[in-house]
Amino acid sequence: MFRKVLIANRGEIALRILRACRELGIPTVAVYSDADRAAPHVLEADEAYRLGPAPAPESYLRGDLILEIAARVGADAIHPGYGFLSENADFAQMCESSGIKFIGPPSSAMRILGSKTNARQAADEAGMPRTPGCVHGLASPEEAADVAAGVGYPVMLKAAAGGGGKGMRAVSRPEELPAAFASASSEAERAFGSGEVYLEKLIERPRHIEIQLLADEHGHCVSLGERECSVQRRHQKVIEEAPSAVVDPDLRRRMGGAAVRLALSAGYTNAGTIEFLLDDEKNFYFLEMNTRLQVEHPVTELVTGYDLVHLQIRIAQGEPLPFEQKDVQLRGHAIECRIYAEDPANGFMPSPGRISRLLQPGGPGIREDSGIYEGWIVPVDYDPMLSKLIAYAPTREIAIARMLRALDEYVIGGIRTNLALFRRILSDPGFRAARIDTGYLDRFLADAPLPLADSVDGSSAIPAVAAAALFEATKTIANGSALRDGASANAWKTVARREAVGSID
Amino acid sequence: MFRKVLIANRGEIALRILRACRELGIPTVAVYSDADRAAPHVLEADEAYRLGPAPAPESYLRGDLILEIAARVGADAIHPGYGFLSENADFAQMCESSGIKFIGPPSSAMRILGSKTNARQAADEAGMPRTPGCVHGLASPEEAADVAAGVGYPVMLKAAAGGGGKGMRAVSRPEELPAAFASASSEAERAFGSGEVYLEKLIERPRHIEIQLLADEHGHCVSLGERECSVQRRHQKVIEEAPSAVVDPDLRRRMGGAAVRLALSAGYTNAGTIEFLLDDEKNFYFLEMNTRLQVEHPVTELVTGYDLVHLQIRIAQGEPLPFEQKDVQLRGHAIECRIYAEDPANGFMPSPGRISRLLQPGGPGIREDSGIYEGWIVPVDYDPMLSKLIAYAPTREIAIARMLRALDEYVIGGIRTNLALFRRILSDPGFRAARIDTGYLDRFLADAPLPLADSVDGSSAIPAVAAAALFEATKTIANGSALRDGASANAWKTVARREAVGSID
Amino acid sequence: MTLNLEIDGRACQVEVDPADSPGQWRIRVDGQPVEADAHLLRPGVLSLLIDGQSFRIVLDADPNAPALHIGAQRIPYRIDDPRSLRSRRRHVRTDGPVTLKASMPGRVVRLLVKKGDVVAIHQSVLVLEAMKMQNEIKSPKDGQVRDLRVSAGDTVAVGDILAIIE
Amino acid sequence: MTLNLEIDGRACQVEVDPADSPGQWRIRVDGQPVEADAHLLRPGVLSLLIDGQSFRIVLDADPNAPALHIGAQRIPYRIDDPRSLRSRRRHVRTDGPVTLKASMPGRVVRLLVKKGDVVAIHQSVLVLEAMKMQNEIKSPKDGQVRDLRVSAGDTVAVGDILAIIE
Repeated sequence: MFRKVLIANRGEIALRILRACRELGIPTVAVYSDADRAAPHVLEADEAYRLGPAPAPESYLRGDLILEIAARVGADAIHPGYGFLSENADFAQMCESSGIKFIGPPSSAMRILGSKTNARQAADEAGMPRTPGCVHGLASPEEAADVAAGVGYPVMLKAAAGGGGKGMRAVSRPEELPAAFASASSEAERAFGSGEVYLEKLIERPRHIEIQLLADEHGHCVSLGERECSVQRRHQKVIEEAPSAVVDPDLRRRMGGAAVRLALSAGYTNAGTIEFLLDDEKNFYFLEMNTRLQVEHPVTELVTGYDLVHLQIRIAQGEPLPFEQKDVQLRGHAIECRIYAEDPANGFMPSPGRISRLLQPGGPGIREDSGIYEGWIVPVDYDPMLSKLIAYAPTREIAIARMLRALDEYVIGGIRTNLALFRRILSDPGFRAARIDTGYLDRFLADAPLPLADSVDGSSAIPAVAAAALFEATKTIANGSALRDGASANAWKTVARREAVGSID
Repeated sequence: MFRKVLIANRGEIALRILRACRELGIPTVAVYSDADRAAPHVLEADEAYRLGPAPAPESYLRGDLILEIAARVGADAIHPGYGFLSENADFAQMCESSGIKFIGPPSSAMRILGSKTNARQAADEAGMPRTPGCVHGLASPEEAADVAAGVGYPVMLKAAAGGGGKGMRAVSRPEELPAAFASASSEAERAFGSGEVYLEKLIERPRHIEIQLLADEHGHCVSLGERECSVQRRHQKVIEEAPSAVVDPDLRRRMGGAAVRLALSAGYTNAGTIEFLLDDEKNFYFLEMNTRLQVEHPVTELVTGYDLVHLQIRIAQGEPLPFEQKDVQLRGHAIECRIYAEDPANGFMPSPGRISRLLQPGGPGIREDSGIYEGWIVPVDYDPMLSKLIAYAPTREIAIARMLRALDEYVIGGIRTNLALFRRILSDPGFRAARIDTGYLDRFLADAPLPLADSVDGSSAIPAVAAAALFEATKTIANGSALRDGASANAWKTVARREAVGSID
Repeated sequence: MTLNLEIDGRACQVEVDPADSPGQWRIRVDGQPVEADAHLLRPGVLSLLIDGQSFRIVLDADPNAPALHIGAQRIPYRIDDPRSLRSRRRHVRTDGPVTLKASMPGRVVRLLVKKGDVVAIHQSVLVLEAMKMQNEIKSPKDGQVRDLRVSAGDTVAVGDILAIIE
Repeated sequence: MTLNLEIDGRACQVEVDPADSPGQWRIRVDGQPVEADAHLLRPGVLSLLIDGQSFRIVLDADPNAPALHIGAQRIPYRIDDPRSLRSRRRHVRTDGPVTLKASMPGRVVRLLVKKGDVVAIHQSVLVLEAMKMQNEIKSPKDGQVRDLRVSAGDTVAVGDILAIIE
């Protein structure tokens, strides 16, 4: 068993990994930037050490510092979480050469499958269907134009080192290509330190279906079924669910089998996800592989009953998978909402700041993987995801109803969030009928743009007015102005006395 | 579907039922006593109406008032939860005769199975093994002595209308019987309004194993497997789990089958639980039936994947069970801890009062059914249960580790709780090896009485001292005394300024 | 006391006075009486019972833009209490020139309009990268770009003026 | 500033002074230096880093008996700051006569001792029914029952004297 695990990440995923280590009896080491001294992962870890200033390149991307700390404090393994260094093959190799276990695949497999272009070559070798387009980085807008002409418009430009929709541009006409190429490349350069982009044919209205894999270091690889992540805004996943409403056992078996073959062909180990596009004839096309734990892994955990982070750690310790493909059974339905600090009513502008009030949902079938607490100041320096709210129920219909129930209980004060957006999506007949594809949400928002503020529905107009007045009234008791109102002065004095004990009744 | 459901209960179970109704799209009505105006179930309900003063006989036991409210507000169903009116056949009958659906069994079945003595007669007729003893209430201490002599000491006196260990006395010698009879009878009278007690042979070191049943109104009844509730203090369940570590599929099938036969013989419908004692040769003896939802139902929900309250409501609406016995599969292991407002270090004295600070656990595999919030004042008038913390994991070992992890995250300030007790039990080799019986906890507490306060373990001595000093120091900044310290006055002034913005760094 | 309230765009006058029994309030909204049973759970968290209807209402206390959370709704409001300082602060005016300011630190990725352009309400004016996201800053009104104070690549701090629309 | 602290039965002297950089404190416990990086998350919730060890410590602010929550532990402490009022309040004395008071409202079910009886520490003196539970009230010390102020059936309020043990 590992002596001590260093978690090279922050936010909800650092906390989630900490909890897994604690459950396995492994001491934990957190690292933090100056923006995160008071972050939840620092509070919950056994040890915590400063990395550097807030910007990621000076802190969470400083692999050298992280390895130095690991060596100094006697950590014999590093869990990278997702984002930051998690898909950085060079960092994985640095870990290997310094004898610290990188909880993830070997750097060799990351180099093959982590780069989108290399992965497309591997897919061809493994005989896996993929989208038409190039399997190498594009040297110039001109080369891009040639490939595009070959496969036919519309096409999609993507960063070879990419992920999370960064460095990605859809192009519907040749004349748009040069500008799109430039901006995709520069965004990729900024986000991943590599401007390499490639091009593929754009599948019309595809669903995003991905297969979760687990591979041990003894040649066993199993598929844990699929997740559907078609609800995206500008290529960013917003809602994920398992299983997909349109994947039947046969399709699940075929996609899972193809995914396992590709992983084994590259000597892949630990947890990984292979992303596919599914067209309306249910043909699937290899999209890319994420050589790490995914944000949305909890929905798979809920329907399979397995703990993916526990298994990541046990696999990294050299243990064989404790089950086989035939043991994997899906039960019930799980849905995840990514709660962001952003203002949907104002162009989804990020909304950092102090969380002045936090009322969290609970009860049956609700799991929250959260990275916040009341009083926490959401920093401007990182991804604005606050929390993952996950609902599990026997059926998709009840899972949706349960999520709506939890959203009603959830209050985040002081900053703006996308909580209200989920309420709208989960109430949309299209979503409820699972008529979704990767363009669904952008169309939904275009058809019904969010109001700048929720409009008061009839039933809550009077209570809202009354509450506002009461908050104001009881507040003004403090400066006593209300007590000069003459007429009701005595009644107010009574209230003032009650106020002193912190209640207005 | 029901137009509107009135929940005739309070605390966590009222909230849990409210959530189920909301998930099924049914409007809810809460009722409350003067002690509960600000209780969570009042806040979360669609409507809420006052019953009366704090004492239960003047509020939550006022079936007449509750029916009056239901009729007035147009509720066509009442969910009684557990405790209070839930096992009151007269109330169930009042509901039936006033055309309001009682979400539970018919009053006729309650009369047969709700009374412990009648149930023992029914068990005999259904050919179910039970503990030796009488099947009728005892008229006098003398009659008790005769029956005890017949079955042989030690014996157990029990309230016919009882539950939750009230009106229950173990008697090991004849001379103790009269006093025990008197106190059991008087306690039963106070608790249930009936002093009727009966007597049965005391099984040595039995395990408490209970079978969860669901029966629809079309003659179908299924067993959802067992729960083990052997960890009890003075006959009060403290920790429950599913499945039991000692019940194998064959025993599960035999106990389940016997339970189903008894329920069907009495025309039972809706959710119910049949409690058994299991001796060390794995013989099981019928103990009693709880004709209602149990406190510990969540552990069954987690291992079966079904939502018992949803199913209670659907059954009460006349729907057939949506699955059959063969569909019931157990997966993983679930453990529940009952968090009480009591002080284990001080004779488990109840500890009502204001919850000044509440930090709740979360993350993978943790469910909390809670009836509290930060600022809530726990009233003295009712059962001191605050919350149910439930851990679910693939194995019992990981479920225990997960529960310990969650307990570390859990802080309840302002009142005393039994949180620390669970940490001790879950760390006990005896419990971890599932070497438990209904006497386990009382022996455990006798062998290792809890210290009046947690003693500081080495690693946290210095932090504790430093923290106490810092809390004190930063507090005294307010009255400025620290600023007169001369030497470090400037540094303190800086701190004071930082304090103004609510942080000491 | 009497308060002038602007909520969800609608203005109304509210008289609020404590009744005799604890937690009971006599409230008149535009003259219409409302019997409210109010209980403050924690500062800023209120339980309201009105004719048996139950509401848990949470105050989102931003002095410039206070709002209420009711269920899943977030409802901004404005108080025009003659005694309250707040009322002196003006609402965001959309007549006349409007100054577009950076609501967060970030980097200007590119400009989508140039000085003198005519812009429609909610039309994107420029792209600001912050928190790893590219965010389009939109015009709050129909009008003309009178001034652009930033160019692509600039780093801006909270409150920096980006553009002026008239 | 210097504080005299009694924690978990042990008394110690603590010097605590802010260091120059934010959140850094110079602390000496019985003369031994401790470098602590402290951050207050909310009032009463403190994050402490000492030599890289991380502790989340929550203050249970009861003026009579303050305590700290560290992990699953609850640790009472007492401050003897000459400037602090609290130090004037005396600790519960176990020498001499001790008054047994009702810590909650309830009903006396039965008495387990009578006046004059000799009782051992933690021996049950009477049974009080409260919150639907029968609770045994125990003697805080070895001694003799000098007085019993209640009898079976009595209803008692918080603070009512139940018995005096000497």
